[in-house]
Order: sequence, then structure tokens, then C-alpha cells
Amino acid sequence: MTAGAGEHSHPRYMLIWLYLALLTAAEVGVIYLDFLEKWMIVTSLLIMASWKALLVALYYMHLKFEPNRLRLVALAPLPAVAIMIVIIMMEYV
Amino acid sequence: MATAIAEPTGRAVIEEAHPQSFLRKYLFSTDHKVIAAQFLFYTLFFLMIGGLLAVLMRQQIAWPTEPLTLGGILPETMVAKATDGAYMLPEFYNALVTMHGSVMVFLAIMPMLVGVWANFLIPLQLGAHDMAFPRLNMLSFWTMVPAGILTLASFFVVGGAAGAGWTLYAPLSARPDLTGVEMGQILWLIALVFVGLSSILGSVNYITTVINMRAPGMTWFRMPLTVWALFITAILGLLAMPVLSAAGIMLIFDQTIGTSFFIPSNAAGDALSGQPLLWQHLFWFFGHPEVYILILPAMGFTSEILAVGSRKPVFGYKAMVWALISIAFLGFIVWGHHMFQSGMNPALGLAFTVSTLFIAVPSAIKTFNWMGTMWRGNLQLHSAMLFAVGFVAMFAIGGLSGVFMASTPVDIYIHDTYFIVAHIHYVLFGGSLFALFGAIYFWFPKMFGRMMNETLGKIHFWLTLVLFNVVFFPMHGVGMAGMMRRIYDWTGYQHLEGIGATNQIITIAAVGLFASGFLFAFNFFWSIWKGEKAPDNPWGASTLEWSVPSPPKHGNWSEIPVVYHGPHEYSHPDVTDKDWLGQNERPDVVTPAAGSH
Amino acid sequence: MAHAAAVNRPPERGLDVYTQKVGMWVFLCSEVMFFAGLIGSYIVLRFGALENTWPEPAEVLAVNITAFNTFLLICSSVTMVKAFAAAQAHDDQGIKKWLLATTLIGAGFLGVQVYEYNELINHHFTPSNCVVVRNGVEETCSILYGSTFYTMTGFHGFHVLLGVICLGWATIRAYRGHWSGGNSRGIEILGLYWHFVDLVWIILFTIVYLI
Amino acid sequence: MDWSLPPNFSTHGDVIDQLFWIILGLTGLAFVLVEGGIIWFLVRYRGTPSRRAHYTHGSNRLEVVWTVIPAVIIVVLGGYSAMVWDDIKNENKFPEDALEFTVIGKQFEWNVVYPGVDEVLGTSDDFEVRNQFHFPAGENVIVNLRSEDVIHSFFIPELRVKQDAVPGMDNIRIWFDSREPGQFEIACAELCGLGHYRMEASVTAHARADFDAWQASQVAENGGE
Ligand code: HEA
Ligand code: HEA
Ligand code: CUA
Ligand SMILES: [Cu+2]
Repeated sequence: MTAGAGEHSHPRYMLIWLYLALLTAAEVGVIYLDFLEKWMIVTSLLIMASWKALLVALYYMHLKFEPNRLRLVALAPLPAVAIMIVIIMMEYV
Repeated sequence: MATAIAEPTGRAVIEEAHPQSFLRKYLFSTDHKVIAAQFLFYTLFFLMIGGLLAVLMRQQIAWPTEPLTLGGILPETMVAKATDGAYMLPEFYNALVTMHGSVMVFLAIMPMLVGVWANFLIPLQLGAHDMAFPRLNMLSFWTMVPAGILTLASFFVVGGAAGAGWTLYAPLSARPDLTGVEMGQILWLIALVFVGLSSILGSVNYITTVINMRAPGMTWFRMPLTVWALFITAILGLLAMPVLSAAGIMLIFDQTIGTSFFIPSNAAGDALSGQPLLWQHLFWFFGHPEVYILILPAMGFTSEILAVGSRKPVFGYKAMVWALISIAFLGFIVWGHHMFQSGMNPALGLAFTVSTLFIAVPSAIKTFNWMGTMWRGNLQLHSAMLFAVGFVAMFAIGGLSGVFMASTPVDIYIHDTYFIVAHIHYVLFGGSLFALFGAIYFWFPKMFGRMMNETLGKIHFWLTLVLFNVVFFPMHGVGMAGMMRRIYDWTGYQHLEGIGATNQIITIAAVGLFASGFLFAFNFFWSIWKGEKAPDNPWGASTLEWSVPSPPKHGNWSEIPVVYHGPHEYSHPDVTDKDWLGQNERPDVVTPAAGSH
Repeated sequence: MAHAAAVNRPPERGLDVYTQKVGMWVFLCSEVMFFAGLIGSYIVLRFGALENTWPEPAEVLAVNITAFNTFLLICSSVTMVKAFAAAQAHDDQGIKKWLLATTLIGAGFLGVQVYEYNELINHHFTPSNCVVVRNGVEETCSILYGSTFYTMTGFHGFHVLLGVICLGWATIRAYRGHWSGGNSRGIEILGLYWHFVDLVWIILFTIVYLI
Repeated sequence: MDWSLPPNFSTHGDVIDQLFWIILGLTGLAFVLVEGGIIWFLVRYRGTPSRRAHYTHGSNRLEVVWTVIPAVIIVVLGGYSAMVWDDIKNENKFPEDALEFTVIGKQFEWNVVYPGVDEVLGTSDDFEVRNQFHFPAGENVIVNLRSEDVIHSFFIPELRVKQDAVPGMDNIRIWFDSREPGQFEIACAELCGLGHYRMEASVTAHARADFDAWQASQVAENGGE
């Protein structure tokens, strides 16, 4: 076991849950804000989604408390994902 | 199949305590060595099937207007019977090309490189008792089995086997009304999903094992190059295979439940249309890493066998490792070179040319370092070594022909001609398969406890080398003359008038090449039963697997070895009684840290 | 899965993280690529579609129901992680309680999804058909909308289903006392998978239902 | 036996062929180096029990040499290829004065839409001919490629053109020419079903006068519309 999760006190799981719930509510709320431009809505949605994803990965999946080597494993596919989506998208712009 | 595995002599103590039924021991075994052997029989069988399809195909190409020899035994779905014999049907030819490519790539070469050797070698060379997840490992073999069965079955369903090429370009592959193939295409796609599952399960296992189960002292840069290569390969498989699975599933949906991911509606630009190019992007995003999955392990075996056969450390070990890593990385950003003429945005063509050409750099490092390994060596030309040297010689040709295609303007002309077919086979047969033959000759004693016959091995090598070149070298010429791929009959084209004789020579040699496979098969099976008993370390090799009995007992080690040296220490000046230094031997001899010069 | 081969296990080295956890993370890498293939296709097809053929999500889908469903999944994530905390704290009652809750909420998510699919299909929105009602008039839209929608959410649902099955099994084991005494590894591994499925949903919910 | 590139008639073909032979020269050199080296080592260092191999882990200097030399070759080759590619494919560089045709592939034939006497596509004097492509030699030609069903590939070996026709894509255009009159074929280079092998059409590059005459005869035959 790592020096992480076991001995340390737990992150406040309920607080994270509250964050997640509130962010979800905010996301659903944003799409009703008609006075915003479309691109603003989309950007804010993407930011909130990434934020939520990050919260889950860091706290619920304990990445925050894992050694760097394991984080490396977890991050490994992201460059591949980025390359794939960006290059294929270039076809259409 | 599995019954053929020789009864290993020294069974482990653990084993005796828990007597196992025949089923648990050979069929549903979780022992990585047994699983490796299962994969070996499985893949050799499909190598034979793939070869058979090739020979059938070649006969049609050489004598396009004549009936097939023995064509009469084929069913009506494959041949048209006339009074003077049975003629191959064009749709059957398409099925042959498709299934030849698919079977060779997915059911023979890839599982032979990875399923067999990653399973067999990773725990043995790292000093582990078994894989990290033995039961997952067993599952990865057993998911391969339905893939094979579905593939074989697809030849006999209504409409015949898949016929849209191994690249499955949509919308041809997605619309049964345009190919006439219905079930066959779907069965093959399902088989592909199974192959993907098997390879993902395998990869998870190999990666975890390498990361976490190395013996004490087995640092990253003391790992044998084979393990490095298999590790990088597993990463490629892990990241590329799921994309193919996803794309394959979407293609299945297009065929069965009426989605239209890849099917445009007829009127150009119609609002409802799917994107045929999306298929190509997804396929090749997988496909190019796939071809490196098919070559990197072969490079690993070669490095290792060359070092043993030359009695020298690998030349530039660290550079070899970094070359593997950079080939793998570049492999993810070059897939567009298969799509230069596909209607893809030409500006992307520019970027893909440059990235593709850059792969020649790490490949050059590898090639010249292999030659450097042989330089001033003391070459032992046993069969394994011969095949390894043959690998270097043939891979170089295949790689160099890749440079023509990487140059976009040249690719305009040679794309989809036999020049590509020549390239494919120089890298896949001259490369991967040569190295695989080498690996089989080399590790056979460890796997089955007996030696293969050297004389037959050498005859097999020379026959293969010569016939291989007679078959595939002229294909460059045929391609330059402009012969397209995947054509059933070329006689209708004026620009192809001069290629008849060449095609016939190729075919005759191809039959010989196929036959030489049986010489190998004979040697293989005969040696399993009757071969000379193998010593623990027949080649005087230094990696860990040679420090245990041949074949190793269940669990490999009663005690995990401790590693003190780099992987390929041969002819060390301080070691005088023999010319090798085992990785777990005598800490008193000091070897330079791997990679320092 | 741990005990069978445990006798043969060498001391743990490498990452200093136990092997099953490394294995799960490595497996999740492949899952990332799988969903990237599906989501990437969705993005490409959506951008490649002509103007006005791709409906706004709210025109077809029931965003509020799904928002509730998203909330369910978030709840199940916190119950899952609570189960893990309980296992680490040797709190046997806690393990049972939280695992059971996770299983039930997960099953609830599936139930809502089935209901949603059923409603959509009744409104003739299927993988091969797309209908939007605009100003009381039915209009057709790109069938790719249905194709991508069902493929992405369907595969996510399939993952949830697998998760629920494993959770159910883990719950039964909890009642048999399997996880007591600080035996938290199995729960942690399962949790990683479950949170990953949640994470994928967070992304899917945003790009499929909101954007 | 016919193992070489077919005679070339097009302007692009010259550069393509030149690049082909340059690469053949370079790779030929690498080929001789590698294969020659291997054979030499096999003979020279053949094992004997009396000798011991030279113990070395490599040489940084040598490795740098064989990294840098290929890299330089690659950069030059890549740069030149990229330039040529851009000249051929970049639509901004397409000539203004080219004569435009539309070619539609379908299982298993090529339909050519001619611009007619006014040399503009989309006008009423357009006419369509199946499996015959005629155009004036010595002039620039642009072809709009379409497909009705699956992917086909428009390949004329002697003109060094090849381009896939993709259903659902209406923006694929290629530019080429034939400097001299000649008789060629369109071959289909992309597997497109069971008739793929026989999906061919005749191609005739006429002298301008002959082309006009041929066009007139077609218009007459079709009733001129
Ligand atoms: C094991 C499999 C394998 C390997 C290793 C490779 C390696 C390479 N391949 Fe190949 N390729 C295939 C399997 C493989 N390929 C298959 C199966 C297809 C066809 C798919 C289909 O359509 O069905 C294909 C198709 C293919 C195409 C598409 C052609 C087309 O359809 O038009 C291209 C284009 O760029 C290409 C390029 C390359 C290059 C640049 C390399 C490089 O990695 C090669 C690098 C090696 C060297 C260059 C040699 C060693 C170096 C030296 C000796 C140094 C000196 C060299 C120089 C200075 C140049 N390949
Ligand atoms: C690793 C891969 C591999 C291998 C080994 C081969 C081997 C051969 N291939 Fe392969 N080929 C491909 C991969 C491979 N091919 C691919 C990917 C394509 C593209 C498909 C497509 O276009 O979609 C292709 C396409 C292709 C074509 C082009 C067809 C066309 O476009 O119309 C041709 C034509 O000649 C051909 C011929 C041959 C021949 C004669 C062999 C011979 O070398 C075969 C010789 C026989 C053997 C090597 C078997 C020997 C083994 C045994 C007898 C078994 C021993 C058994 C035991 C021990 C149990 N192949
Ligand atoms: Cu049309 Cu091949
Ligand atoms: Cu490639």
C-alpha cells in the first residue's frame, strides 16, 4: 500500500459529492440562459464537465494520493485521444 | 491441438501437492507456458490456412482465364463449374484476399508474436512465477477461439466470407446489397471484436506484469530487449485495439440495425450522410500502430538472437530501447499515409509525409545497431541465427520500399498497386514471420524440452529465403508496371500486357514456399516427440529463462532469482570459463551499466 | 481474484502499488480509448453534418429526467467511495450498507435509462430514425443523431450493467463477511471501475444532452 | 517481362518519376550498404571455437552518425515531396484555364460528364458518355470526382493520376494533363465489389482539332439537346 490513502485521513467525500451535484445543477441551468452566446454556453459546459471529471478522478479514484508513477499510467492514453480527435477534426475545418 | 504438448519432465512440487485433471492442466490451464503453447498451435494452424488461401489466390492471378486445378472439389459458391473445369468466381477471389490478409494479420502473426511469446517469455525473462493475472490470461486465449471458429465458419455461410478487403472500407463493407456478402462480413466483424478483446486482456496482463513483477535487480534497463519490445507492443495494443473495436461495432450496427455511421446516402452531400472517411481514419488510427504491433516483437527477438548468435552484447542497448519507444510513439501520428489518395484534406498529407518519413530514423538506428552487433562477433550460424539475420536483411528491403510510399507524390502512382503488396510482405513475412521462425527455433527447447533438427532447420531457412524473394521481389516490378491490388483478372488492361510470365513465376514459387512450410511443420512435430533432449541452456544464453530446466516447472522458480547484470553479456573479458554471463550469476564480475559504452 | 495465485506472488515491487490496482488502471486506459473512439466519431459526425439537420438535444431528449439520472450516478459514486472507506476502517456494517446502496442506485440508473429509451422509441426516435417536433410539425433530422446517441449511451449503459452485476456480487460477499478485517482491495478495484463509468457519464451527459 | 514504370505522358508525371528514381537511388544505396554489410560480416566473422568475440556495448559516435545521416536525407526528401505534393494537389494552385469534367464512378463503370461546346459544366449543352473519357492533349484538365455507391479510385497509369472517388463527398478535384495525344485506360484501383477488376474505361487524349470533331459527333448523335 502506498503512503497515501491508508494512513491519511479521508478526503471529504460528501463535500465532493456536493460539488458534483451543484455543478450538475449549474450545467443544466446554463443551457436555459438565453442571453448568452452559444459559444459561451458550450465553453462553460465543457469547463464544468472537465472540472467534475477531474474531481472524480482526483478524489474518488484517489489519483491525488497516488504516486506519480501510477498517475503516469492513468494519463498515458490522453495524448493518443487528443491526437486522434484533433487530427480527424482537421478534415472538417 | 493441446494434447500435443510434450509431458514436461520435472513437475513442480506445488503441482504434486495438487494433482490436476487433464482439463485443468492442458485445456483450461492458467500456467503461462501452457497458454503460450496453446497459442502456438492455434496460430500455426491459422498460418497454414492463410497460406492455403494465398496459394489459391495466386493460382487465379497467374492463370486468370483458366480453370483451377482441383477446383472441382470446391462448392458452387466459390467456383463456376463448366465442362472443362471449375473457374473461380470473382466474389470468391475477393473473399480470398480479404480473409488471407485478415487471417494472417489477426489470427496468425499477431497472436503468434504476442500471444505466444509475450506469454512465454515475459514471466521467464523477468523472473516471475507467472503472469500478474493468470486467469485473465487463460481468458485471453479462450476469447481467441470463437474468433477462429467464426472465421472458418464464415466461408460456408450464404454469400460467402467477407469480401471488402482486410481494411474493410465502408461503405462497401457496410452494405450487403453492394457486395453480395451478408453473414460473412458480420461474422468476421464479430470475430474481430473477439480478437480485440483477447488482445486487450493480454495487453493488460503483460503491461502489469512488466511494471510490477520484475525480479529484484531487474531494473528497466536490465530487461532483455525482447521484454522491452513486448511491453511497448502491449501498450500499442492497449491503446489501438479498443478504437478498432469501437469502429467495428459501429460497422456492425450499420449492417444490422440501420444506423449510418459510415454510409452516405446516395446524393452527394445529403444531410443524412455518414462519413466513409471516418471509417478510414478510425481503422488506420488502429491500423498503423497495428503494423508496429506486428514488427516490434520481431525486432525484440532479433536483437536477442543476434546477440546470442554473435556472442556479443547488443550494440547500443539503450539506443535500441529508445528507438523502440520512438517508433511506437510515431506510430500513432502517421496513420494518414494510408489515405493520401482517399480524398483526405491534402494539407494533412503534408504533415503525414513528414512524420512517416521520420520513422526511418529510429529504424535506421535499429538496422545499423543489429549490424553493429554482428560486427567482430563470433557468429554461430544455427537456424535461429540464420532467421534473425534474414530478418534484418528482409526487413531493410521492406522498410526501404516504405520510403517510396511515404513520399506523397510517388504514392500517387504506386498506391494500391502490387508495389504495396511487395512492401506488405517484405515487412510482414520477411520481417515478422522470419523473426518468428527464428524465435521458434530458438525457444523451442525451452518450451518443449527438446531440440529441433538443425539440418532440417537450415534447409527450411534457405528454401524460405530463396523462394520468398522469388515470390515477392518481382511484385515491386509488377507494381511499377501498374498492376492494381485485389484484382481477380488483369488480362483486360493494355498496360498490363507484359506481366504474365512474372506472375506465373511468382505463383510457382509461392507454391514452393507453402510447401516449405510443411517441412517446418514436420520438423516441429517430429521434434516435439522425437527430438534430442534439450539441455537447460543449449545456446549459452545469459537471460533468466535459460537458468531453469527445459521445460521449466510450474511456477518457474522455486525461489525468485536476483539479477546482477545486464541482459546480453557475452564474451565478457573477466569471465574465462565460458563466453557468457548469466543475469543472475556471480556478482563479483563487474559489468558496465547497460547502455554505457 | 486475489487469493488463488497469492501463494505464488513475489513481493511487490515496481510501482509500489499492488498489482490488481495497476491492472485496473491499465485496463481503464483501454476503456478510455474505446470511448474516445465512440465520442470522437460523434464529434466528427456532428461537425460534418449540414446546418439544421442536427437537432438541439432538448428538442428530442428529456434533459430533466437525465439530469436526475446523472444525479443518481453521482450519488452512487459517493456511496461507493464510502464503502471503500468503511472497508479500510474495518466497519463491517458500513461496508454492507454502502455497497447495497451503490448497487441499488446503479440499478436505479439503469431503470431510468430503460424508461428513457422506451419513451424515445415510442416517439420514433431510434438508431435509424430521427424525428423532431417543431411548432407542432414533425420534421426528420439526421439519423446519425440517433445512431450516435444510442451507441454512446448504450455502451455506457452496458458498462453500468456490468458494474451493477459485480456490485451485486460484492454485496453478497459483504454479507458473508468477505471484506471484513481491512480487506479493502477488491472494493477499491471495483470502485475504480465504477467511478470511471461515472466519469464517462459526466462527459457524455454534457456533450450529448446539453451541448 | 515488363518491370518498369509505363511511359509517362503528363507534366506531373515527370516530377513523380524523377522523385521515384531519386528515392530508388537513395534506398538502393542503403540497400547495398545493409545487404553488403550483412554478407560481409557473415563471411568475415563466421564463428570458430578458437576466437572470442570483441566485447563492446556500442559506440556513441557511430550511432550518432547513423542517426544523423538518415535524418538529413529524410528532411530533404520530405521537403521536396511536400513541395511537389503541394504543386499537384493544392487547389489554390490549380490552373484557371483548365477544361473541367465530372467523372462519376459506380459499380462498375465510369460515367464522364462533358462540359460541351461552351466548356462550362452545369450548362444545358453538357452531355454524358459511359466508359469513355476524351480530352484535348496539351491542355490542363480538371476532373470532379464523384461516386454513386462505394469508393472507387480513378487511376490512369500513363498519366500518373490516382484519386479515390468517395460517395457523399462532392469536393474531390484533380488536375492533370497529357502532353501528347494517346490512348490509355482508367483503371479502378480501390476494391469496390465483385466487378472491381473489370471497372475500366477508355481514355483518349486527342489533338485539339480531333477532340472538337469528336465532341461535335457526340452532340450530333445525342440530338444536341
Ligand atoms: C510489419 C508491418 C509494417 C511495417 C514495419 C511497415 C513500415 C513502414 N511502412 Fe508500411 N504497410 C504495412 C505494414 C508495415 N509497414 C501494411 C500491411 C501496409 C498496407 C496496408 C493495406 O493497405 O492493406 C502498409 C502500407 C504502407 C503505406 C501506405 C501505402 C499505400 O497504401 O499507398 C505507407 C505509406 O507511407 C507505408 C510506409 C511505411 C514506412 C515509411 C515504414 C517504416 O516504418 C519503415 C522504416 C524502415 C526503414 C526505412 C529501413 C531501415 C532503415 C535504413 C536501412 C536506413 C536508411 C534509410 C533511409 C535513409 C531512408 N506503409
Ligand atoms: C503476415 C502476413 C502475411 C503473410 C505471411 C502472407 C503470405 C503470403 N501472401 Fe499475403 N497478404 C497479407 C499478409 C500476409 N501474406 C495482407 C495483409 C494482404 C492484404 C490483403 C488485402 O488486400 O486486403 C496480403 C495480400 C496478398 C496478395 C495480394 C492480393 C491482391 O491484392 O489481389 C498476394 C498476391 O500474391 C499475397 C500472396 C501471399 C503469398 C503467396 C504468401 C505466402 O508467403 C504464403 C506461404 C505460406 C505460408 C507462410 C504458410 C506456411 C506454414 C505452414 C504450412 C503451416 C505449418 C503448420 C504447422 C507447424 C502446424 N498476399
Ligand atoms: Cu471501382 Cu474498383
Ligand atoms: Cu502505415
